[in-house]
Amino acid sequence: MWSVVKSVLAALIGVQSNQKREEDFSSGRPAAYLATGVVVTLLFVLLLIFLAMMAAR
Amino acid sequence: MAPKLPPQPPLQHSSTAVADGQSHGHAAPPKGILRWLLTTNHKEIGSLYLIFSLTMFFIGGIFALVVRAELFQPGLQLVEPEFFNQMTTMHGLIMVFAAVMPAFTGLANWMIPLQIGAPDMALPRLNNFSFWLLPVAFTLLLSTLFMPGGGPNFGWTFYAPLSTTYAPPSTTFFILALHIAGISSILGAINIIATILNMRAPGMRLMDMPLFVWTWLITAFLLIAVMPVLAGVITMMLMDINFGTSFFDAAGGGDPVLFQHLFWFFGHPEVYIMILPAFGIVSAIIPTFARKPLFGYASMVYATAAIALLSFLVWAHHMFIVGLPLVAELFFMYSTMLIAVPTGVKVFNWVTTLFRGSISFESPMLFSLAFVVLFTIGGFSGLMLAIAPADFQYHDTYFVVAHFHYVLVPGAIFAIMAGVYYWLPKWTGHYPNERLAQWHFWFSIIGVNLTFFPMHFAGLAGMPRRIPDYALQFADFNLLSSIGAFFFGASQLLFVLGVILCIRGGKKAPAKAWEGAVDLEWTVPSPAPLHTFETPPVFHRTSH
Amino acid sequence: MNSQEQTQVGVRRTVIRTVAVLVGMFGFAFALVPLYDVFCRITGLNGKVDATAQSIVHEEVDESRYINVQFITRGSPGLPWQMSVEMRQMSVHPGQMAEVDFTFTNNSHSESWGRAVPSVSPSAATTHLRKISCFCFQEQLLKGEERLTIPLVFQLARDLPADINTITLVYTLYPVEHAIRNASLNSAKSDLENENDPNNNLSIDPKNNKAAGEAI
Amino acid sequence: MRSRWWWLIAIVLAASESQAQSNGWNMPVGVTDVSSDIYGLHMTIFWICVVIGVVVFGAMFYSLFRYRHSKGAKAAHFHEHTSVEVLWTAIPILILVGMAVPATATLKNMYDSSNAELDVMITGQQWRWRYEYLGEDVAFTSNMSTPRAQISGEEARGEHYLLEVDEPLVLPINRKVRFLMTSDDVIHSWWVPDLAVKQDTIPGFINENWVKINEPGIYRGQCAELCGIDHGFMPVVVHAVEEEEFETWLAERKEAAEQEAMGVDREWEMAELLERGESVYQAICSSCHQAEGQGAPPAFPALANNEQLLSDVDWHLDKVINGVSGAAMPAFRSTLNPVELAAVVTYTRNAWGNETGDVVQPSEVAELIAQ
Repeated sequence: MWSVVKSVLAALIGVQSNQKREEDFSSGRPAAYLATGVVVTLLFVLLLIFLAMMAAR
Repeated sequence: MAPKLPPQPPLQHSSTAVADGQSHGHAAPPKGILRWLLTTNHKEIGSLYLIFSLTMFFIGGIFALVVRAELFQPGLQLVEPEFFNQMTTMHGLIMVFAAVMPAFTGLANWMIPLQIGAPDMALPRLNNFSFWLLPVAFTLLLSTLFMPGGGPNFGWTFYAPLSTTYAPPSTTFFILALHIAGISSILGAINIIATILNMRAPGMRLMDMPLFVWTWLITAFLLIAVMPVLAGVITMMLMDINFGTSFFDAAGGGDPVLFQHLFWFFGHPEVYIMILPAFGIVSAIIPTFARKPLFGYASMVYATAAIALLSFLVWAHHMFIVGLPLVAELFFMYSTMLIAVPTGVKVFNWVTTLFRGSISFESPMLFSLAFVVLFTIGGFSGLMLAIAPADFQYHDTYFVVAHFHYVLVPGAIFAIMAGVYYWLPKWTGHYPNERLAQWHFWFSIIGVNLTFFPMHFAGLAGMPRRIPDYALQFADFNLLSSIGAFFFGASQLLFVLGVILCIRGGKKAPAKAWEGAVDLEWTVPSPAPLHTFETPPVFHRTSH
Repeated sequence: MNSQEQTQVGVRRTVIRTVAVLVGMFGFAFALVPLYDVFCRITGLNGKVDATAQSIVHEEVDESRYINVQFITRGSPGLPWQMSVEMRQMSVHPGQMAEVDFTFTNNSHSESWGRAVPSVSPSAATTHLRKISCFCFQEQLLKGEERLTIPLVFQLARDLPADINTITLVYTLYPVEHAIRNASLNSAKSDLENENDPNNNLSIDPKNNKAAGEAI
Repeated sequence: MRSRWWWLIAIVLAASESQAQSNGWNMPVGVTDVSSDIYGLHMTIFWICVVIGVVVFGAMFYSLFRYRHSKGAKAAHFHEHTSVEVLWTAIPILILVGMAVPATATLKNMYDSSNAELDVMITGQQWRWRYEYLGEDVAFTSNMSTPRAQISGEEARGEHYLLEVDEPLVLPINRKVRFLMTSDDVIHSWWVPDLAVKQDTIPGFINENWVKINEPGIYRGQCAELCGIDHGFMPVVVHAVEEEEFETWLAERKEAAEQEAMGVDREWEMAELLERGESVYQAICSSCHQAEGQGAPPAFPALANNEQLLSDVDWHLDKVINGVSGAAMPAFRSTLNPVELAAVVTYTRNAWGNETGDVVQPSEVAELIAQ
């Protein structure tokens, strides 16, 4: 699970090693990556909204 | 999917089966014009797209030159403001929807099947249809210029209510034309996705695909996601104009700002639609001429995906001065600034690919290197524009015009030209005349910078965009820009000349036209026969 | 040929999925219109005001704060009406209920439909403004040379952000096109019923309303 | 070759920084605290970009020069290095955070329009600005005053070509002035670079902005949002004066408004009306209906020899006073006063071969408006 999250985070900033990428793409669980990706994106948006609201106070 | 192979570095392919096309019992194609009307061959459709795009590039270019001629000096000399507005609008619409997007679709049609070892696109008849929608759409759009009241005059962003309540009668045809062009893009995108996901050569996994294919796959998803939104917006406009609804009319309880939200929800991903395939092209060319594998292939793919995802979260940075609440301004400022990160990763990767390479400077490489530098300059001004407080000064000035022309002309268009010079040997069997191509490059680079660099200063000094006449202090910048624009426009004739000469003859090119080229397209003969990869090649990932 | 068939199946599946996404996104574009409205109302974005009457909230009047409330009325082309307000500005305490009269005059000889579209600035104040009775909730009919006075009854919530000390309410008069009115049959019907006595429906006695608020 | 562009701007902008006002190359520092904050942000992010540009392009051109194929360079084969990649992701993020902090502070300040001492309502109209000093009974319209002959080149262009108006917005210095902004027709954008105020005016909605000017002077700007034919001819001029001077000016304006209102009651000569009407027509109407009343059909109908117009003076007055809904013709009832309305209608009915001989008196118009 942690490795999935790490990969998705790596994708978010656009840095990934070939070796890790090979592992991901041979894990055979694309759904897990997609779901994590969606969740991380939502969290990311919420984090930004939170930051903006804090800053606006 | 293909069987799993042991993890190995990518990018060394060889192909055992190269079909030699002609002999395989294909019915003789119809002759003459019918052949082109009815063709379902990806290479022919690709050529049609590219020819269409080049034609439209010149038409849109002439509109730009009308604008620049009027702005050559203060005062109204050549055209009336009404016609000036039609020219700026048409220039934008034609360049975005009829020049840049079809050029990329044309390259995709030609190269994606060749790069993934597929015999053709997944849906060849649909492919033909989506191309022929384009001439229909843009003939209709251009014909509005001759209608009573003139053509669209509200800018390519067509903000309501200028484009609804206050629009010329031809606006209904403008909407129709945009609908048709949108359907064409959508069908093209479906076709590309279906091809990439289902027709790769056995053994080629997603992460083995060349970056041009990857960037196009992501672009196609963007198209699928946002073109329907554009269709929705213009449908609402149509209803506001003709059926008395008031989506964007405050008088009936609507909101003009809603138009801008919807438009830019489409518009910002649209901007990336016009640049992601360019990233792909440049990522193919730079390793070829540096004779060294692309640095950070996986990062490139991930960064492209990240940029695509972020493009849905930043639309309101086009609207910093419409009176958004503070929280919204901050949110969109932060998210926009973050786009600089994956974009920066790409630039660093290209530069590191050059580091310790073995670099030669053929014309495709020159255009790609210019792309990296000038696109980055456009990225810098983009970063400046992302700072919301500063945007209150930059917004709707020539600084913005300079910014997006830097990312679109020496960005998207230089990448397209780099791609054309790179793949011409494959298409025609001849190398383009290198001396001519170099002249074209140097003239273009001088023209582009002369045209667009002074615009930064004009904008900072306070010149708003889309004005037909300007105050005297902006005269020098505009003079330079106009000279540059005519110089750039004229030097593009060298490009046409180079392409025509290359089609008619020139130095013969072998299958692998460039020493450092590695992708599958270089395994088929030059020129590529009409039918290739009828038997799928076996894709090998050999180690270095 | 097996692999070719497989490819065909794959292509068909991809096409079906992408078309589904397409249809979804087209629908989403239209769904954004009401969503945007809801979003505006929740956040007060754009100064868009809820177009329905709210009930009064009985809360203690904060006498330590004075909020300056400005009223601005604007006409628009094509509607020969004039709109004026009894006073240009008033000072109220948060929590206090206030009432101000607006007068509509039809300068022409023929009857026409109009509507006053509200906007509030700063937008952060929007969600803290409760309108108990407002002429802006619906379209109005004025006969030729008719004059009509309608009160606006409102209350500022006590939790109005501390940095807001001036609130501007702007009303812009717009003509109501008959084409639109006919399209929305229902609202047209109810308007017609009120035609004879718009006062009856529009100027709710604040006291009654207050009572209703308390009942809730 | 190309990297030298960077040195060029760096030098040019360094030179420009030493001067307080815009020298026509760079963003003006301006005359408000906000404008100089924005200028500071602009220059900071600019220099950050220059430094990044020098590093990145420096590395790039070094590689291009050092590893030339023609000089026999042999290509290495490395193609990834995770820690380097993480580093060049982390550093930009830190720089961005560093930029976001001051930008956020400035933005918050710009959004705080509370405690204003004067409220001015700015209304965009195709193609002029209307200013109302709220609560002061002073309101006027500000039109571009550059003659059309200068635009067409028949006359020499003046110093403030296209950036001059008949009635500038007069504001006091050292006082916080709140702007309420809206529009009567399409979206406009009110912009004065020296004040760092740019805000869209949106029909049916109200926007806010504010300014506190530090130095007296004349500050010029333009409409920044495409708003139709004369978008380029919609300048903004702000005349910032000392506070006492402002009070005097305001009192004079109030008096003048009363004077003008009195002019409504007297009987006007036709020649007087024609003269006044011509100037109103050229300032307000000619951009659409053209200088000779020939119009630009179908959007802008001709007024010369327009039968409907000439046969029905009431219809004519109604269109000018109340506008045409859903068309470009605005209602001039509040933009022009009764004298101007009567004059322009009289002029239109007696110019360019229109020879009705009709004279419309300001008092009649005033009655129509008031009724």
